[in-house]
Amino acid sequence: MSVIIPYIDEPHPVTGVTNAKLGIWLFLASEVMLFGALFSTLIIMRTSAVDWPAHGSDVLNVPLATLNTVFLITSSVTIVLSWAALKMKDLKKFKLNMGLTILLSFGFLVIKYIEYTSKFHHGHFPSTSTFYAVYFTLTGLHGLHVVGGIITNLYLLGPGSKMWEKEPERFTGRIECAGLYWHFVDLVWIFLFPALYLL
Amino acid sequence: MEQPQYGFWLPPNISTHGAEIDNLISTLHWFMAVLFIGWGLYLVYCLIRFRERPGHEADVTSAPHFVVPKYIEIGIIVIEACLLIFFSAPIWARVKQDFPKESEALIVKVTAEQFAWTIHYPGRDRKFGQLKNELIDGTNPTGLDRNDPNGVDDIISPNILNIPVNQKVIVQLSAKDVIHSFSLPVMRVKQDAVPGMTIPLWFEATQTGKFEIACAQLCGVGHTQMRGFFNVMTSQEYDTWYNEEEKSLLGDAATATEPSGENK
Amino acid sequence: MSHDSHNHTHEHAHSHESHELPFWRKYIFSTDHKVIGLQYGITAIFFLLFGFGLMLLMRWQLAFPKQAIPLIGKLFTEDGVLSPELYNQFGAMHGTIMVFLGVVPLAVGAFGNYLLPLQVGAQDMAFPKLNMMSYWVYFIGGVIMLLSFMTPNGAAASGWTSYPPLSVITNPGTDFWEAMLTGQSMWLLGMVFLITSSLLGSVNTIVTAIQLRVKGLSFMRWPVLVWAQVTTAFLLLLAFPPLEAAGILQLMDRVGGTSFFMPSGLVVSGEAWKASGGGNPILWQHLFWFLAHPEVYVLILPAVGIIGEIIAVNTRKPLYGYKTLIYSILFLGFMSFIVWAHHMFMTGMGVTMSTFFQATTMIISVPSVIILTTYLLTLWGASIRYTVAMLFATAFLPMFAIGGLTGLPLGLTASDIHLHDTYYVIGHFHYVVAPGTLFALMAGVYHWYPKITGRFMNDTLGKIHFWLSVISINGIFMPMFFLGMAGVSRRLYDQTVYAHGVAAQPLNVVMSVSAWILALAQLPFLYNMATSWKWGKKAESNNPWGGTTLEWAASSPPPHENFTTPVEVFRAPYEYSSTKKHLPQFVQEA
Amino acid sequence: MSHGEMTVEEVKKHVKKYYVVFGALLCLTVITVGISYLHLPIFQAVLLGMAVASLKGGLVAAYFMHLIDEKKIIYSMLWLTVVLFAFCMLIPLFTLHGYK
Repeated sequence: MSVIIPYIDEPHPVTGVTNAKLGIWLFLASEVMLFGALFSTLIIMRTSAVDWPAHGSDVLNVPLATLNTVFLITSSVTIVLSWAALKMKDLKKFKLNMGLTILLSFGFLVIKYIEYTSKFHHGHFPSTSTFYAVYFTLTGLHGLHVVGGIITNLYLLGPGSKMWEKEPERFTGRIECAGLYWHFVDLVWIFLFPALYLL
Repeated sequence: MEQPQYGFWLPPNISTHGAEIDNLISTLHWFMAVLFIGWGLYLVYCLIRFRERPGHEADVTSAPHFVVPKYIEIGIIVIEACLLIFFSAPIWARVKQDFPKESEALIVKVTAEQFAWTIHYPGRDRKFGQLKNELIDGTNPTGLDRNDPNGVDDIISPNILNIPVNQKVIVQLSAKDVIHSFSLPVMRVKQDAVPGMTIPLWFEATQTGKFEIACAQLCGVGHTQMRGFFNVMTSQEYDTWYNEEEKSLLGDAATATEPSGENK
Repeated sequence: MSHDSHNHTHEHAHSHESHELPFWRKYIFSTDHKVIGLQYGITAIFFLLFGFGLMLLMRWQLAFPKQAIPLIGKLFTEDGVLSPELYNQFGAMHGTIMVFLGVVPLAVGAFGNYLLPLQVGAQDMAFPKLNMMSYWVYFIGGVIMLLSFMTPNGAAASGWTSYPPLSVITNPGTDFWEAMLTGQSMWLLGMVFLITSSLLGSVNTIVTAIQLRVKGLSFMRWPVLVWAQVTTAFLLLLAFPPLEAAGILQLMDRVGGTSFFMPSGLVVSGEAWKASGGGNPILWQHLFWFLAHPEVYVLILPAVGIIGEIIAVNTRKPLYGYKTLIYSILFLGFMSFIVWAHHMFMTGMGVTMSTFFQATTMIISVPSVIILTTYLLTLWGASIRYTVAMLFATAFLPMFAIGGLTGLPLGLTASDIHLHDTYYVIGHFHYVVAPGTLFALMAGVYHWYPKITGRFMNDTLGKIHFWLSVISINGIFMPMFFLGMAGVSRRLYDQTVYAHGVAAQPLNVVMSVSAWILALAQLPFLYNMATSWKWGKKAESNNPWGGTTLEWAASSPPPHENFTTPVEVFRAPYEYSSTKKHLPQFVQEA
Repeated sequence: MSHGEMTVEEVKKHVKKYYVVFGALLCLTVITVGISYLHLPIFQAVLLGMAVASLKGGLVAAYFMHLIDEKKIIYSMLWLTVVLFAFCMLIPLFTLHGYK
């Protein structure tokens, strides 16, 4: 079709960014507000709750969560490295790093699964107390974001990477956007981890 | 006690603080009317004078800079600020903050539920008995513990709030299930009843009469039916009513005196 | 001009190609912003009529309490009387459908999608596939809302505000699926879809407006509608997520047994509520109004933009104080984020907080007054051409003024004590949204119809539509102020239960009859819209009204790529001159 | 930054930075967990915990998300978001203390 949309692969001369980059940042801005509301809720629940555990570590598994933090931070590095690899025109290195990212995010989910099942096993459900309600809802929503990231990244690693042949600039842009999203997921966890597990 | 006259405008006001609110409402409406009529006249004038017609062209050459509208706008800002600073905020503070002394006031608990009001008088000891959720049943809507010494002489009045005229009343408002709103249109009183919170409010009636409590917040299927009765009595009438209630609760043991407040 | 002809053949080849798109790609899963705009428009009009229909039924009960609805009443209940259960459902769904499925999709989805790329000179939205997705996500949300009427206990019945604990304890269900298949849960799920759709749409709008501007179109040359749409998109983008969060939390409360909004010690119909407790019902109100107040401006800003365009074209004058207008719109958008708690004055808040929110509320009235003033001043020295669109636009001004002014007594806490949650509130916001926004949207339909279809709508039918609408709509909403003054609470199934309600009851009859007249008045409009598509008078020119903005450079209807020859912008949007009548943005010569 | 015109050398410099930031993040993670075992009073714990988290978040945003060197349009948009986020975070304050 003859519809031409400019600034898909080259930055706009005035704004200096591509469409996708502006778009992903706008999306992240809305995500900031989403988690802002959830953190507001956390603060209110925590301040007015009657049976909030004195330390999250009393009821939650801190070593596992720390491992998860490491997983996410590492995956953040690998995804930015995969972008840098594309910048250096190295598709193989990109695939390696992107593969690692996905692997690490699966690791995150597996550990999350272990945590959840052990909670269920002990009869702790969202309905148990406001602490568990906040814990399950916030980590659950964050987990959904991880799943979304995995799906995107799998696509970009697999069928999506064909774009590299014809439109390398555009593909690099896509990886950058996927990376921005993934860093944001990491960033949310960086705040969730101390708020739920440590304080 | 006569029926109040209701119509298409503000209902009669029988509270001490209501006149201020009514004044603010009418001042605001005069202000709004002046603005609207001013704009309206200008609009109609423009629509007629500047209609498209042969020989008439839009004047775009000398883009005029209007000064008057700027002053009107500044005027609006000043008036709004005055209304806020000198009327609304002080009235609100008086109504919501300047509570009468508890010793001088009649204190009642009002608990809202789907779809009724429970009015709870503390009795002669001026102390409320404990409310326990597990005691709630058909005959005890708020779960008043009659074994609590403070609760022995408490009077529960379903759906009817009786108060003496010219007596400051403090209402401790709460709800059992969902959010309701305690509204006394003739008293210019409105306050949401939020479960989990006890919100105090106060008022003083200046006339006797039979009025209504309305629920102003959607509270379910029976929202409309959540009508309570609000009777402002002379202090003699009130005492009579109170003594009768007390008698039926405690038997003749209780001595009949004046329960309505210590300033009587 | 050889370049031009080359371009033409080039285009021809492509348009041939696009003809070969199968029907479902061209009209159903289309990525063309114009088709998506029309899809939004048609769906939104359907929902507007549906929501209006619910209200027409409710108005029978309000005018003639507990009397059977004639002819169709038996469809709803056995005795034909609208039950309080149905009344509450219809009330909640009327609000939800009108706001989230009607007005916003029409103002933002339809007008935004159709006009914004044209007005910035783009060939499509920045992300066409995302655009298609936002329509279909909206569609799914709408279907979920409609399906919620089919659940065993009917649709959501806790008002469009869905205040917990009421919304959580109504038809709670005993297990996950039973709880899920209830009106309120489906309402929440539907809202999550609608919000997602809005978020996708607003990302698209902002990126398109900023990135795809044609050469020469600097920000200060944007038509006012583009400014309005971009501001609206920012409101949707940043205000909606808290409601999405709140919706998810309430859904958890309903199906997961959590207590985010449920305080401890609830006793529902004599039995203790089985949940941990410890939540806070006020939190929902904060999160809800954090969205829902900006939402009011989401409803009104596109209307302000549309009215600006129509007034400029039909007064043959530049808009007075274009820059002031734009700054007012931006300021209005920003301020709309910090006034939300004025909806909650009666929840028992203290003096500091209420004073803060009264002050911000008074401040926000200033840009609204400025917007109205610039439009009024534009009329001075004009040559006003009374097209049907312009009639609606002129009616918009006083109606919006009433809506705005009546916000004052509600924004000041002291007067709000008497007026809060009465019909006065309903009158206030309906004046803003119905004869305000909806009139603007109707004006927009009449104005851009020739661009969309290449044909005019019938003028006589349009004028009948206008006069009947403007009279009857005032008949509906003006009495509400008196009803509110008399102290009648809103959302009452039958106000004659109360003595003050009985006294004011005659007003309800006036309102209901006016509502039915308004419904009849829409028939010529719908007929006009449907038939003019094929049989309306042909618009010979691409620019029948003599407009100056870029959409008038495209042919009518515009082809898939909008502009067959490249366009460029040479000047500010509303430069009319007395000698040449108008200087479009896209024409180089003065 | 204008990533379009980056040379391989520049990219390599970036990669080095990423490793440094990675190390810092790991250290800070250890510190956060460590702090939690001190069992500080709640106020200090929250203050310290959130300070470390903000530092980590800042590093991720600044270096991985390249916010340290970004275009003006992104900044202006994010500033707006930050302001509105701040209003959103006032909700707990209003809910808990606005009713007195």
